[in-house]
Amino acid sequence: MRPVNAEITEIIRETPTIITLRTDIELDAAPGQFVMVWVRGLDEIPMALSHPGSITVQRVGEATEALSRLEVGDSIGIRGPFGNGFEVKGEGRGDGDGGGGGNGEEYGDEKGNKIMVIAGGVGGAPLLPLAQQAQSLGLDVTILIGARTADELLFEEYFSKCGAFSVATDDGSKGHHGFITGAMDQFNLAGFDQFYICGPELMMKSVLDILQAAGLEAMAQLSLHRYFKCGIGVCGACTIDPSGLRVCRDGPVFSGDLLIKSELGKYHRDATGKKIMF
Amino acid sequence: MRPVNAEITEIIRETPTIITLRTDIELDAAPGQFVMVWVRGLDEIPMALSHPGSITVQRVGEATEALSRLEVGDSIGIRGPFGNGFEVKGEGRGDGDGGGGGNGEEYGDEKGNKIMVIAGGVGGAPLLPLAQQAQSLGLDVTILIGARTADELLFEEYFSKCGAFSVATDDGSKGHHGFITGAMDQFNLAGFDQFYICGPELMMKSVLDILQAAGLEAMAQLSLHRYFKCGIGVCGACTIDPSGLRVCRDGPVFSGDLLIKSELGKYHRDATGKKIMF
Amino acid sequence: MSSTDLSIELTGLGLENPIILAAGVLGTTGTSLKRMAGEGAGAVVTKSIGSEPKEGHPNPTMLKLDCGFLNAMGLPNPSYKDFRKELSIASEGGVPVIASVFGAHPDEFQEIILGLEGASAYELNVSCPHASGYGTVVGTDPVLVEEITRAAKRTTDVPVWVKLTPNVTDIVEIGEAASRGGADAVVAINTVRSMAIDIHSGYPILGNLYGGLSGPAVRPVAVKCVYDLYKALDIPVIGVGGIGSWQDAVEMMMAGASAVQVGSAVYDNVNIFSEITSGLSAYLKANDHCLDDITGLAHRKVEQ
Amino acid sequence: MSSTDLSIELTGLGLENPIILAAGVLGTTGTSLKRMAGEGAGAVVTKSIGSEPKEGHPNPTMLKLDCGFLNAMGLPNPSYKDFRKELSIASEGGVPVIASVFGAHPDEFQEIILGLEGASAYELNVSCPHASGYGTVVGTDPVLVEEITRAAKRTTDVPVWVKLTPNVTDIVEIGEAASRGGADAVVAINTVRSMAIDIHSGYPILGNLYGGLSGPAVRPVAVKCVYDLYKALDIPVIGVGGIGSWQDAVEMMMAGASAVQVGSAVYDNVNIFSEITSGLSAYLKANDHCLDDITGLAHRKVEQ
Ligand SMILES: Cc1cc2nc3c(=O)[nH]c(=O)nc-3n(C[C@H](O)[C@H](O)[C@H](O)COP(=O)(O)OP(=O)(O)OC[C@H]3O[C@@H](n4cnc5c(N)ncnc54)[C@H](O)[C@@H]3O)c2cc1C
Ligand SMILES: Cc1cc2nc3c(=O)[nH]c(=O)nc-3n(C[C@H](O)[C@H](O)[C@H](O)COP(=O)(O)OP(=O)(O)OC[C@H]3O[C@@H](n4cnc5c(N)ncnc54)[C@H](O)[C@@H]3O)c2cc1C
Ligand SMILES: Cc1cc2nc3c(=O)[nH]c(=O)nc-3n(C[C@H](O)[C@H](O)[C@H](O)COP(=O)(O)O)c2cc1C
Ligand SMILES: Cc1cc2nc3c(=O)[nH]c(=O)nc-3n(C[C@H](O)[C@H](O)[C@H](O)COP(=O)(O)O)c2cc1C
Ligand code: FES
Ligand code: FES
Repeated sequence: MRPVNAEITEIIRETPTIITLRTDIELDAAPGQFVMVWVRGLDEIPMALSHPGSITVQRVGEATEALSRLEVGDSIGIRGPFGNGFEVKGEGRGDGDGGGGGNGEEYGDEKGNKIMVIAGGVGGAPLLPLAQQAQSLGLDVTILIGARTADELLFEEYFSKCGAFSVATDDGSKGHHGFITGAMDQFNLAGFDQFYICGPELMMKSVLDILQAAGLEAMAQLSLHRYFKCGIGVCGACTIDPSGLRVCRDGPVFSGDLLIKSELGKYHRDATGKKIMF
Repeated sequence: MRPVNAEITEIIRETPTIITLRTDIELDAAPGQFVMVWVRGLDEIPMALSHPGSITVQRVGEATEALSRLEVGDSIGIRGPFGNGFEVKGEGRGDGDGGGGGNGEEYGDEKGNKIMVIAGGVGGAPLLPLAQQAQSLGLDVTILIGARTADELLFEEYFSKCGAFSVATDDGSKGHHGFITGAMDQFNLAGFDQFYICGPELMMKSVLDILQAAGLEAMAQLSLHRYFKCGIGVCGACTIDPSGLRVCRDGPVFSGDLLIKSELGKYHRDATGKKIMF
Repeated sequence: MSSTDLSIELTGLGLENPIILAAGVLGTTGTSLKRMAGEGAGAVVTKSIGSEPKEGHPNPTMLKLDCGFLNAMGLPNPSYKDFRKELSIASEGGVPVIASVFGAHPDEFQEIILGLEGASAYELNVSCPHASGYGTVVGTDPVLVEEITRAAKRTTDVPVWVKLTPNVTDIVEIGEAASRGGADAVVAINTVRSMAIDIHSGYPILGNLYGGLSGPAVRPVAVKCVYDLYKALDIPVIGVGGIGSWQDAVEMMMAGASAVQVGSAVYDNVNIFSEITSGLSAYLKANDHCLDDITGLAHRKVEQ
Repeated sequence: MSSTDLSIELTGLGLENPIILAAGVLGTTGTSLKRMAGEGAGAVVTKSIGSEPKEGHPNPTMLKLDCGFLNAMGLPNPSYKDFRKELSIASEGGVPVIASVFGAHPDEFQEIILGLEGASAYELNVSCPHASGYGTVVGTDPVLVEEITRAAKRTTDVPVWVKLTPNVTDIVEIGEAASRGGADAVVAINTVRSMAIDIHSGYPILGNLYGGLSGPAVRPVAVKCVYDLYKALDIPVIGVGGIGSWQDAVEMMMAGASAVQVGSAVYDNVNIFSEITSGLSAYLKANDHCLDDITGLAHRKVEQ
């Protein structure tokens, strides 16, 4: 598909470094699926959909900087939605729709009702629609969001309406003082049926280590970030070791038991394909 | 579409110059639609379907000669069905399906029930399935077939089962002695609701002239023969004057009132596009 | 100029709209060309006409593939002597009639142009096999293209367009040759060298064994050629290849086309001309653009 | 040879089947190549590797069009120094691993081949911009292609394949140059020069402005190139371009391909290799053919 033209209809300043761009298009996407956002004449980068017509962008470099400078009425090109998205499992839905990186196990009435959503920084972007969907399906949702500092907590207000809600900040300016992993201590992890995680890779690795220690890695779904070129599963830029799976197509959401045996937290690759150690 | 492979399953010797090739394919075609028959390595020529899986071929030149030499188990390539086909109008069917070169007038219960089928030589090929369909729809079918001589009468047996049936031969060896137009005299043409005609062009022209004299040209559907190249309405080899309509796509079946004002019976064009007078 | 006005001046010809019937498609007879004018074409190009009658290649001559069409008609035509009458009938359509002519050398082009007087313009189809060259066509040789163009220009006062083949290492080199020869416009592209084989028998399907690809499959190829030609030349570029919708026409114009030609898409619908012009007109109106705004726009965006 | 046996000997390499992963597609890492071997590829070709790390062109680098794919990756690669490890991981896949290498001159090819020791064969991607030529690529110059091939052959004892671009006036001329240089096989075709423009903004979509067309749209082009190369050359031709089904593979083989490569079709299904091999195997069995019967069959039919 060629990029669809999306006109910016509203710009929401979420944190000092993060904005949400609302557009005039609506995509039928599962939470966790992404789009390729074309800043014309500059670059095209992957972005989760934080809402059927919105992306939530953290300023980190040239393209995100350019996105942050857009005004209402400007437009961008959008290809997608792509990738698999999170699989939401709960009594409310037995249809398995929404793809999913997890295994295909059936969840009975007793299981799948209690989920934990763990979002670090802009990782909240794909997790907000997930949390909202889970809540509307009647699941028991617990949310942990973390950031460097209180100002940078993303979607605090929205998330807090989706279920039990805790925050962690590195500098202690709000909630748990320290990494989000510390905030997990207060919960009986074994009481949860599924964990949904997105954030900086080392944070995801720490969270997954904790879950593995509790034997729960297979119940985790994590949205991975790798350098995307084609975004449609052909070029191979985004494959991960040792499975050779494509983050853009077989992912970006993978189950924890797959990732625990992967390059996660060890290295990723740059645009040349060279390994960059974390 | 690429040619479909059709294997000859049966060869029926219809007349000294005409054979029917039955094949292992079945096409969902309206009576009067045609296929492009590919004699591999030689030529591809248009042929009506005399049955969903059969063509009926008169030996007139290289390609038809080659077709006549085929044996059971040999195969040909078939593209199609193409063209519009005859429109069968009768009380049994109000759906208008089957395309049709005629006008779109509605026929009431009283009208459209009495049809005349006029076949000259191998022109019987597209008209047999038409007569059979008309009969099965409960129409009152009258059939006139003509040929040079009795041996060359095509589908005599099949046609005779479809309704009232007369023959004409140029040499008088059977039926009316003389052209088929002579055999039309015995009928009250005004009592018919539709005329279906296929045969040599000058015969079709004579028939149409008679119908025009009776003011019935708009009730005639004639299947025209022109030199086809592409067969799919793009190249323009088969267009007729003055309408510019394509015989392969807008036809091969046209209504008599369109053809009476056309090049019919005056000229056709050869493979170069040059006019050849009749 | 109101934004829904699609009329253009192209190499001195006035066209009511920039959507032109391409050569070799429904252009065998005068009445067929007239019919296409009636379907809304802004101008029509005839079948390519030569100096002697030609039957063309044996059938199959054309095939619909998944993504386009493959054809090897073999330039069938009754020669200019017999086509003259068709040309004057075509003119009754009320739109410019461009005579497509082909030959193997400059003299032959001149002979045909003289024999086909009365055309609004001539389109030189340089896709004829090179008389001296083995297996190549005239249009791959810049020297010959320049000579042929110059000869044509000397022969007639009406505009001369040169239709380019994409089957060359560098289409710009050929376009520049045409331009040096005095061409009023270049037309790009002719079909892309291709082949299809019947897997049931192993036979190449076309009577000529191979042929040229047209339709949607070649549009991205044509867009690139038009883009490069627009960049290099000072004369108008007429875009052709796979156009079947107003969006396709807009893309080709943004690449640099002053007008476009439509060939294979008549397969879907002979009314394609009106369909494209009304879509184009609505697009221009909605965006408050005129045609000049979009022709070559991609170049202006890139330079920004 | 039983009719369902798909194993072939190709330039001295034993392949369990003739369906090969094409260069630049899911070939960036050793494990990705291993995965494709596991999906049934008879051999795998790596991403093209150069002498220095290259990020490639800015995004968008690839686009799905109606009839194919447009890409301009810009040969991103970590250089042979970093790719060596990937190559040895790829070898664990149990099928031949062909290293695709690119450079601007013979020395560069030699350096990379030496640096990537251990490949089962080398595929020379001569699509790199010509160092001295302006705007052209190495693969359009027969002299340079011959030199590069000869240099590569001098450097290694394993087979050398030369991958050809279709963006030339005469691909056979380039194929002959490769053959003279000692190539063990030619691979045809690389992508077809193309472009797409965003009609909403006028911007060319690809970061590199233009790129190469692959997928179904180019299959008829590839079939013609393979047909011509098979006719002219004595070395095997490996067919690539738009193959996405066993029927497509059969057509390409009938044109003259001893083996085929599959690139873009992994988009639909990474299991495409097993899918094609099982279809091919069933076809051969049903027709009581072996692979040799169909390779080049179109030529034998035409000569009849
Ligand atoms: C599936 C997925 C979903 C994402 N969702 C979001 C989101 O919702 N919100 C958000 O702010 N960010 C998201 N990102 C990250 C976002 O794509 C990068 O922050 C962005 O590409 C940075 O581009 P830049 O030009 O501003 O930075 P640069 O200066 O170019 O690069 C900074 C870093 O961003 C990453 N990056 C750059 N280009 C790409 C690329 N083409 N593909 C992947 N990573 C790249 C690299 O790690 C690089 O080191 C997502 C990434 C992926 C893979
Ligand atoms: C719509 C249509 C349906 C037809 N149905 C039948 C049928 O059911 N049975 C049948 O026997 N014949 C049918 N014909 C006629 C048949 O196509 C010709 O008899 C056949 O093409 C002759 O080919 P040849 O090589 O044997 O003869 P040639 O020696 O090549 O030519 C003899 C004459 O056949 C005609 N012809 C040749 N090639 C073509 C062509 N490509 N397209 C059209 N006409 C051609 C020309 O008038 C030519 O003068 C039909 C024709 C058309 C247009
Ligand atoms: C059946 C057919 C016949 C053609 N004949 C000619 C011709 O005689 N002269 C010519 O210059 N181009 C000829 N062409 C090429 C078209 O004019 C056009 O350049 C090409 O088909 C690409 O445009 P399209 O994709 O819109 O068809 C022919 C194309 C087709 C499909
Ligand atoms: C995303 C992508 C990247 C490619 N990269 C390379 C490359 O690095 N080297 C090369 O020789 N060919 C490369 N190609 C060309 C393919 O190997 C192949 O020749 C072409 O795509 C036609 O085959 P297909 O239609 O099966 O894709 C690439 C193609 C694609 C689609
Ligand atoms: S980015 Fe190309 S395969 Fe994932
Ligand atoms: S035969 Fe080509 S248009 Fe009818």
